[in-house]
Amino acid sequence: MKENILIIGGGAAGMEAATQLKKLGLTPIIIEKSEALGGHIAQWDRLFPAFHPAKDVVAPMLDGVKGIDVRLNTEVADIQRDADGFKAALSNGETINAKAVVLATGFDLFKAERKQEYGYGIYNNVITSLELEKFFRTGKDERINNPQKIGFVHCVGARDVKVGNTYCSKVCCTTALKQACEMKEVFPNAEVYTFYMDLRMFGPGYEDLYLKTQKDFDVKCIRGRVCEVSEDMDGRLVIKAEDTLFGKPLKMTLDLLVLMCSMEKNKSIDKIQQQLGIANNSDGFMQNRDMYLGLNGTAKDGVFVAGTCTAPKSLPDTIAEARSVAVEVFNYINNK
Amino acid sequence: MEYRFKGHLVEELYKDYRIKEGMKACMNCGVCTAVCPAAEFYKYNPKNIVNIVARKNEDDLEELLKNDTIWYCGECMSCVTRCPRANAPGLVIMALRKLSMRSGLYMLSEKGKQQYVVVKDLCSNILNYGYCVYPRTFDYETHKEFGPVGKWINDNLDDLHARMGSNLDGDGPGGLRKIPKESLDQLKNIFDVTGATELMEQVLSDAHQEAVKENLSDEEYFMKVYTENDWEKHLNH
Amino acid sequence: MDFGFCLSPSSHVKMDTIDLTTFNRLKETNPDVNTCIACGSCTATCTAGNFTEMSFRRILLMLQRGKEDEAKKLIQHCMLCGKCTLVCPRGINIRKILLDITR
Amino acid sequence: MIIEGKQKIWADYQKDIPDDHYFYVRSCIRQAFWPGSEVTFLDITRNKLGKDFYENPYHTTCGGIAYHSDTIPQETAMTIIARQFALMKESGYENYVCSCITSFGCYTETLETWHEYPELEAKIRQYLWDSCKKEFAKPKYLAHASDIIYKFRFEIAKQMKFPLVNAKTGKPLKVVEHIGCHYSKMFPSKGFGGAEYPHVLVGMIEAWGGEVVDYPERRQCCGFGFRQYFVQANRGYSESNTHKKFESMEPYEPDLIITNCPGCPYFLDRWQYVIAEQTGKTYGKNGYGIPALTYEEVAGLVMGYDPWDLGLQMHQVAIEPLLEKMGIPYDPKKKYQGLNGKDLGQPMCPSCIKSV
Repeated sequence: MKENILIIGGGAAGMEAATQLKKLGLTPIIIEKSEALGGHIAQWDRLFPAFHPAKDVVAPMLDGVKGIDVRLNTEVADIQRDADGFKAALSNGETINAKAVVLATGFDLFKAERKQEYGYGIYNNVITSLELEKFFRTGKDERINNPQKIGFVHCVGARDVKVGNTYCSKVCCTTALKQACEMKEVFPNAEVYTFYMDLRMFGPGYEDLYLKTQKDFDVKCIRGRVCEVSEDMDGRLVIKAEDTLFGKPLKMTLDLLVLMCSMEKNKSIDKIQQQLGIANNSDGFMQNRDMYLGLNGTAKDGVFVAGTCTAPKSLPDTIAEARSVAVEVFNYINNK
Repeated sequence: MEYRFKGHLVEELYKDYRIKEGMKACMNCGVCTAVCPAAEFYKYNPKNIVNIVARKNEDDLEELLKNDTIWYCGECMSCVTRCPRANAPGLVIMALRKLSMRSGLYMLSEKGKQQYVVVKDLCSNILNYGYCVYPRTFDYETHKEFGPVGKWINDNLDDLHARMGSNLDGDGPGGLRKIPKESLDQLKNIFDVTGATELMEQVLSDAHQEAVKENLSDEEYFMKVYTENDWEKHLNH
Repeated sequence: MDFGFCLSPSSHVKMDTIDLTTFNRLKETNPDVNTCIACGSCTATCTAGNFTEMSFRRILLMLQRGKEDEAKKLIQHCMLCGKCTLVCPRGINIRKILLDITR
Repeated sequence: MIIEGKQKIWADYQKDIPDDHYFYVRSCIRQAFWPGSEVTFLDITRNKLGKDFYENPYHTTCGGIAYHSDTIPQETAMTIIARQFALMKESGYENYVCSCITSFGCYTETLETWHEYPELEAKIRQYLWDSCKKEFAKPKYLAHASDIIYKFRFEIAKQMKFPLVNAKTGKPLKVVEHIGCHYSKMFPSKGFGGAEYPHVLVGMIEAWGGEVVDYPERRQCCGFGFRQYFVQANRGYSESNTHKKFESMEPYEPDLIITNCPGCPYFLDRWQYVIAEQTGKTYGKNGYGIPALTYEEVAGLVMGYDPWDLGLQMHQVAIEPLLEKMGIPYDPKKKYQGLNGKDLGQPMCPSCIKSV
């Protein structure tokens, strides 16, 4: 009998899990709510730490899922457990039976306007990291007008009780330094500043990126969280922070401010998550079985998780989890 | 040096509800200092203060309480809006100031000693008139910034308030009405029951002793504290 | 009229107007000045730092914030023992930079 | 500037307050410095809008200024507040409105702290009983008096005689809004519009025809700082903060400043005089200052109250250029008169900033 595995989400985690499950002889089915596979990473231009084009990673992943059953523009409307596993009603009216479910539902980007003091959506020249990445991809953004002074704000929507996110979003530090370097490439005469609290360069080659950012790109990293942004007569941005290493408050005028938005759990999946009985962890992401040996498992039999639905993760972390979830599902099916 | 609560400063400080409310954990992001009006014009850094309080070290706390630093804050509470850890440095300062006064350590700093001026003015206004600010005790000579208009207002206080429709020192409702004796008595009782009288008397007595030590009358000492300003020392160059 | 008080100068580091000539000149001959991560190893090991405010990481920051005079005042405490250079995790040739600043 | 972004925030930060039957408590500073403002507020709400605003003669200061000058313990301030709440209960009211922003902050802080620490509320209840033999009920609704004018800003606009418009050019006046720090900085949800882009004064400016000026130091404190003003030695702090704000708003050439805290207009007014004396600089046109008015004064002006009934002669910064811009008739002779035309003499002229 065909062993259907329902994979909710067609981003990096979903695609890679599907590819591996197929290789293991199972029948993955990807349900993707948007019109294309690829998820967030497909909107990215280049990847840290080595400025690798994102499409060079996404393309092989897309190749991998060729021949796999993919439903685009489709959501799971309802899911119930039955004697054989799960029965999912899709938004297109179809019903799918599956032995196991993999939640690869990913993240939402923090809505920058919630951090009101940074003036996103109010002051014209405040943009998000995602919008900057789009600019790198397309070369177009009317707000980016040969800026001579550019600032990056770390931890927007992360490490912040006031917005309800106490966690570190993990990838924003490295992304900020990558984007800061790229801005120097596009605008060599610009002065580029990043405002950080801790630079969390946790992966291979990341610390080298930091060094390169300082030495080769002359990006100035200032330790202090931006406290407020306002607009002057000319539409330029006035920002304030404490230069905490210097111990004094600091004020400067910028042409462009980029907010490094954190990851939050993708909330569009809340109903299905509830039906499956998967709780949230204290950070509001999905709770996996445990954070060491039960990374891909959940409290519920037959329900698995992979990627950023459980916590902010880098792309390599996500791919590793997608591969391990395939093994977990394979063992689960075979031991039944 | 001997002072009240010696060896128990930390314990005493952490009894204050404003510490319970305002002191969680700090990650040194500097947002409070960045937004702080006092940090711009004084040698002041609220982040550093929150860190000392978090350390719970008796010696460090003693040092803080006898320093000018805790007296620079203007209690605008701008820091409270922004702290990403939901601390309230402004409330922490209020708890520190209270302990500095109760312990007596406030008398060791120029800015701390000024509590005599504010306690004397504000508490007597409340107890005598039922107002924090009462125009008859707010004179031009010690407030030159009133400007010529302020001086004119002071010189014509009764006429002007009558013109504006105030009920200055009158019975019944209205602006600047005479607060009934019954209400003033109740304010005094509240002061007695809640510890304000004790604190006030302590501050007045500390100041008196200091005045005697410096061979000044209470009035002379008041004016000294009111005007003394080692300006350069307080600036954050 | 004497009011008994006056305007106080702002302590803000005004990044829009600071003078970075010295730092930029230094950077040309010593690109390493950019790579400090403010770990404090130099200050912790500094012989002079035990008795004075001497701190190399702070001197670098002062130069980057346009406080050249203050930086030069601090450098006077340096005894050129070179221990800082030994401990710097980023391999910055601190001793040479200190000499270059005063040159 | 993208106004829609602010509008979204304003829609999110609306609070529910009733439109009638309030227990009104006064502000020490407003009564002392801007007596015409409280008179005007009560006249507008009671007589122009037909609402019930009751004042109990037994109410006192809330102690807020003393509390924030660190001269009385938190428990004392809370018990004084509890006593005011008891008076409200005795008078048969459950909606509480205060004239002072420091008070509003103290009331909010007190209610929130009691909510968090019920044992503290119980302690204060006991203190109130021991000291006054009174029992209090917490207000059902707490409002600042500017919230009331905000709520009725369109009704006021209907009775408007002189909009915030330059009568000669027909252009809207450029208005700076300055919110008292303790309005919503501690508890953003307690203020109309929140803490970052408060709408309480912006709403009035818009409803009455003015154009809002958003400048870089908009959110900064006026510099009062309690002990930083009450002790002469510290006043440089207070003056410097106001100076910073004026330097920041100057390029926008604002016509006036509207405030909701009673202290801010005093400092924004008087420090302009001191700055002019000390540095020779003025921030209005032709050697004048920029008038810093209370919201009651602005409401009164647009509704056609006589400027001298509002008490605009109590500002150091001359008001006449603004009156002329708005086309408001005034009698210069009456500016310095008492009741029944009594001659009260005239203030001296400052050496720098123009006063008439």
